[in-house]
Amino acid sequence: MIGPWEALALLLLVASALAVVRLQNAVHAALALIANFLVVAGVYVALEARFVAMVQVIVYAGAIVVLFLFVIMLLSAASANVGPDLLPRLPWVAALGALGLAGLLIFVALQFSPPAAPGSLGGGLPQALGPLLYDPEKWLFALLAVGFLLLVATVAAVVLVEPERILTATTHPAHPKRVGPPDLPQGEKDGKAVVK
Amino acid sequence: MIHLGLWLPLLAGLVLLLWPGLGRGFAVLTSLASLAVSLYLFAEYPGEGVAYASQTPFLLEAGVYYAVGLDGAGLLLWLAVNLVVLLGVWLADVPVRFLAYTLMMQTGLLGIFAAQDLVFFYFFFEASLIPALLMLWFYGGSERLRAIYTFALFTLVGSLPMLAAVFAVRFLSGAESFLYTDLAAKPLAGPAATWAFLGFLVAFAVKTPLFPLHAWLPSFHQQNHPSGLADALGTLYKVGIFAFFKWAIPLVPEGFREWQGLLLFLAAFGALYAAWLAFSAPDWKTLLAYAGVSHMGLAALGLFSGTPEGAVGALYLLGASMVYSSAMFLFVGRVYARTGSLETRPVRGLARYAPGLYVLGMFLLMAMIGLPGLSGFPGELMVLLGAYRVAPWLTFLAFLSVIAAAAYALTAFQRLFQEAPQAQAVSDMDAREWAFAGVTVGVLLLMGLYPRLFTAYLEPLGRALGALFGGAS
Amino acid sequence: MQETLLLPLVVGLPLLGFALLGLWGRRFGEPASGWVASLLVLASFLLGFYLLLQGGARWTLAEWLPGIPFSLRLDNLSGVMLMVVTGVGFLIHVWAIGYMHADPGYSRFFSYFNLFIAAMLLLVLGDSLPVVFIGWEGVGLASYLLIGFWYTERVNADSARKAFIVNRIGDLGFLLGMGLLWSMFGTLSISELAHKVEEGGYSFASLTLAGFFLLVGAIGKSAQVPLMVWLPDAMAGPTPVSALIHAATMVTAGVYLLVRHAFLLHADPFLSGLIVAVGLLTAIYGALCSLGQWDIKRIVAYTTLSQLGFMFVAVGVGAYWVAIFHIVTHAFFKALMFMTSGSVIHALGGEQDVRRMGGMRKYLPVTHLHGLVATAASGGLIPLAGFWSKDAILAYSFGYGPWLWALMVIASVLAALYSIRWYVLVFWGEYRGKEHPHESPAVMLWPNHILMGGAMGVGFIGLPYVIDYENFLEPFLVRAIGDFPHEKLPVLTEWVLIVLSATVAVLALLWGFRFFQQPMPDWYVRFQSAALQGFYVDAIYNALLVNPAKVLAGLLLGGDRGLLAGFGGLGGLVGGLGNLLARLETGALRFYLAGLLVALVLLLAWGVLR
Amino acid sequence: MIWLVASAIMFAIGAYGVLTRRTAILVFLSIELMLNAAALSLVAFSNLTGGLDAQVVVLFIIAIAAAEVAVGLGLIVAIFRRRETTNVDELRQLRW
Repeated sequence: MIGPWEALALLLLVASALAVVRLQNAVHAALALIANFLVVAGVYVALEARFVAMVQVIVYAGAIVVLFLFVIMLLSAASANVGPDLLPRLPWVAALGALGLAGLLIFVALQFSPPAAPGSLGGGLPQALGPLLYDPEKWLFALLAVGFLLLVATVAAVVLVEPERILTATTHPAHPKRVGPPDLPQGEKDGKAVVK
Repeated sequence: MIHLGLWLPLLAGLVLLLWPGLGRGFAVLTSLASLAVSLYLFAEYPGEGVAYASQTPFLLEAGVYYAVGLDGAGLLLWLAVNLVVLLGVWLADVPVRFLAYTLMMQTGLLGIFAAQDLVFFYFFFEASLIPALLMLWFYGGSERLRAIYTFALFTLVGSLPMLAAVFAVRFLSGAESFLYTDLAAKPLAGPAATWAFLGFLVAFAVKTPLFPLHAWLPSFHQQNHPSGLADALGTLYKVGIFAFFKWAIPLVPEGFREWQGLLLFLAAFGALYAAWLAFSAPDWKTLLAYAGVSHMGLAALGLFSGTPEGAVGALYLLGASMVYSSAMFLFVGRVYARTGSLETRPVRGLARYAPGLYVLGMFLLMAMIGLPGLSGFPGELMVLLGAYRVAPWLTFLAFLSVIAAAAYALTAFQRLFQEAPQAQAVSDMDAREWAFAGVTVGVLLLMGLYPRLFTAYLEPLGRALGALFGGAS
Repeated sequence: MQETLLLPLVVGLPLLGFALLGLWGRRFGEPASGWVASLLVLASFLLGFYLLLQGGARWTLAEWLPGIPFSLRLDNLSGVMLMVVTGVGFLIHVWAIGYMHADPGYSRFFSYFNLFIAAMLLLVLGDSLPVVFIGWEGVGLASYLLIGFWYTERVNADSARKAFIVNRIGDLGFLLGMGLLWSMFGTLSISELAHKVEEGGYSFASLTLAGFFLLVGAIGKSAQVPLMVWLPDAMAGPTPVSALIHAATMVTAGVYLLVRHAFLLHADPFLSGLIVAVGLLTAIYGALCSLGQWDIKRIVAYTTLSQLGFMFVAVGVGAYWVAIFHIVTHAFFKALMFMTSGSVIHALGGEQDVRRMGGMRKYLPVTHLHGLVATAASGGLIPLAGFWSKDAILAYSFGYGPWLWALMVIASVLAALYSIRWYVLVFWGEYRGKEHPHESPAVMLWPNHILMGGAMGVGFIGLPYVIDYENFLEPFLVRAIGDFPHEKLPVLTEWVLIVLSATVAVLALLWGFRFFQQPMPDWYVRFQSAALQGFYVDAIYNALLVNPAKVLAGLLLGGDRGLLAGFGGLGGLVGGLGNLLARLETGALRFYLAGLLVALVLLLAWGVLR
Repeated sequence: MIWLVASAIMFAIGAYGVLTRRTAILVFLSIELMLNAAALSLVAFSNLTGGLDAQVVVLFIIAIAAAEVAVGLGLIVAIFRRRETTNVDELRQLRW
């Protein structure tokens, strides 16, 4: 029941996943993740989820991991294991735990018995997903919420990285111009503490 | 009228907090008014049963009523509380805010004795803690933090089992409501009774205070304001005997019988233990704290004997000790104002300079050690008569404390007043203190020489308790 | 016996004096406050006498405490005591007006004195045990206040405290006795108790125990062995106090209590034996100690102890009226002896050591006369008062057992010796001090004259039956105590005993008179040094009881703090557990995540394998 | 069915990565792997049961992952600026 293509995909999936967690160069690991995502996208196609596959390629492989790469470069954090290792025995625990987890999950998965007559997926095309996604009875509000979430995330990312500029930009011009370290409250700087 | 008497102090306390400018005069006036109210209630009391009863549904669904009323014991203790608060407010040199707390606590204490609904009793029982803690917090000594912890922990740890017991006696017995009459009509039985009583026991033993749960008391008194006002209120807050008598025993008589032997032993042992130990107390407040533990041990012995005489004696001793112990605390507060220290060790020989103070101290001390003719004795005697019928050996053990009492009291008294003066000259009593002394001594003598005035109202209660236990006359 | 409000007034008059002098004593000043106090006692005496002539009186306040009335009863027994207390009390009050002259606490003294009289009257008149107990502890309080009258001296304050505490041991016995009697009979009224005891229907052992408890009380108050240690120290108080409280009245309260409860004791051989033993021991112990003292007041104090022992023996052998008889005669001659000592002390400006006295018969002739009579009466010289009461005790002892009689004769020989020793050391020989002695003022002499008359004549109210003169006292008292019949000794035996005891006393007095004027032989000096210390009883008590008790108190205090720490330990346990758990909070992200993973695996495994 | 197994293996490998990697970025990378494994299982289920809702959820997963990465990387950059490190073993101030 396992065809050759499927076996290949499985092999690729596991190999690339292992590469993600084991490669010492962070850039290589990110690239391995891209590979993994692409394989997954292929699997999606095979599983009649074509729209999802496309989004997977564009957003995940294309956008997200590239963002990762970008940050790795920005922080010059290509080498993976720098700095102290406080928990040297943890890999063993992790390996055992992962093995146990995998075993258990596989055990559960194998017990799953699919219904005899599965419904039609319509190839997972946008035509099939669209009505579900925009149906107010079904997922519409979740969609809107996710949109809002993305917006907030964008703002948050900017604020996190550049808090001072944001403060300066959004302060009403009537206020005196901020100087000095940003984390001091306003009153203290102008008041008695400075006089001393 | 009873509502007025109950809530007036709280109201006055709040007013005083908002307008501290009203000062001591205002506090004294309201205390006088409270005392007048309770005297009126005393005069009008029909002689038996719960008088001035009033009940309004509060949480009808849960069976909670705002129900108040006074029986003989409640009346006696109302008088004691109002008198002591008046004396304290009159005498103690404390900030106005302190007086406000005092008045607020007064309402809590009065509520404890007047509540006829178990939930409201619980409310007042706990609410009184707040002003006590505030006084300790704002006006306590340098190590007050520990004292506060100890006090609050003992009290609160006691309260939670009690809360469980409160619910147990209502819901496990199938009573209609939390009203005393409903609860007493259906005493809790079975194994639940043992545990419910234990719940009450822990809370009330802390407040009796019963050995070994008295351990919070010495540091509480040591750290409180030297004026003694907070100590006096703390003394009034020792409502354990009353609570056992009014609530725990009638509501869970079966549970009480389970624990009776142990309780008798603890009471008797504690009485002797504390009295003995008081002998080496390093300061007057510690001494008085242990003396209080000892007296309450005696009272508890009487009550736990389950005899009418014992119960009457216990309540009488409780009321009397509220007055004399509180007065004693206020008295040593005045001594402190003169000498700046309360240690027992150095010889001060104050009698030569302050003979008035000496005489007052003598009266208080003698009342405290149960000299016949003063207020401590009738209660002790009745306790003895009741307890001896039930547990002669334990009674012997407990009453060894009368010897120890003479030893600790007279020894400390001798150092403070007698022998050659080794301290600077101090002034004798001023007019304010003379008034205090007059009233106090008058009450001590009245309670000692004509106990009938109060025991007449306690007797029916004692008989009812005796009847609960198979009614030996 | 009539109900009358005059009876509480008998108690109330001295009490009024206490209140008046206590509050406004300084306004009265000296000597007015002394006279006020004395006259109030006299009024009390007269009123009591009047009521006694009316055939007694009672007064009851039905419900004083639940089931306990406040009742007073004046019957023949309490009447005799009342006469002694107020009569002798009045004389000593008057005497004190002179003795306390110029003391800064003059009015305070008389206020306490009146308090004592009031409490003592309550003790005597009370018909309900709690009322008696009020008086019982009241006299203890008065005694405490008066022993420590000059409280700025540490010794005095200590002695006062000691007296009170030791008395409290006895009081505990009294209290427990009340508890037991209440649980047996459900009443504490003495007259009702007497009826109920007659009716029977109780456990005899309990009755013995009740009697024992009361005996403990009596032992404490009357300073019998083993609770006698407070009485010699009580001499720290002013001399009138010693005369009134620690000789004539208060210390006899224990005897009175036992006589009052004769109905409990008379049928109980165990208790009787115990009382006899206690009394005999005390009589001999007191006598021996007295022979070794140098302080004039301690000499007399120990003689009191010895005489109280005689009274206990009388109670023990069942001669209740004799015990009261001896109380009466003793009150006279012992008060006289104390006040004579007081006069001497007064004359010498406060000197109390007999080694710096002597020869007083030349300087103080009147006081010497008083002393002579007191000595003779105390030594049992026929026909003075002391002889008749002591002889009666001896006679009854013979009825109890000739061996007891023999021992009592020894005790009375010792009594004669200590009396004459006191007399010789004070009044004979050469004056060994420096002060210039002066005779006392009239206000101190007249009470002594009267007491002297009493010490000589009061014995004739209770002559033995063999003498053909009406015994007034016995039938009078028996009406109140109850008649507990004794076999009367044969006339011949009685006469022989009388002659023997009279002869022995005279011989002892004569021998002592010569012996104590000579220098002391060695054996006597050795004996004296032990007797001076009261045969080390105090030291033994301190080592065995008092000090361990004090140390234990300190240990308990530490233990109590430990108790709190123990409760703190409970809290610490929780805190410790918290600390232990807090160590899991390493802050290391991967550590937490590992926990998460392990937990996830475990949960899954549980879900899968369940 | 085979893809469910694949998903399980990927998830476990991702978990292993999360625990063993010490650089915050790589931890994050491993988390992405786990997310993907979850998405894969959803798609597999969708195929097995023939329901499209699971695919919609995968779309949401992807969207939320994008948001999460934006914030997460922003955090990492901010932390790096202040602390000069992204080693999670050194970042342990959140403790008692």
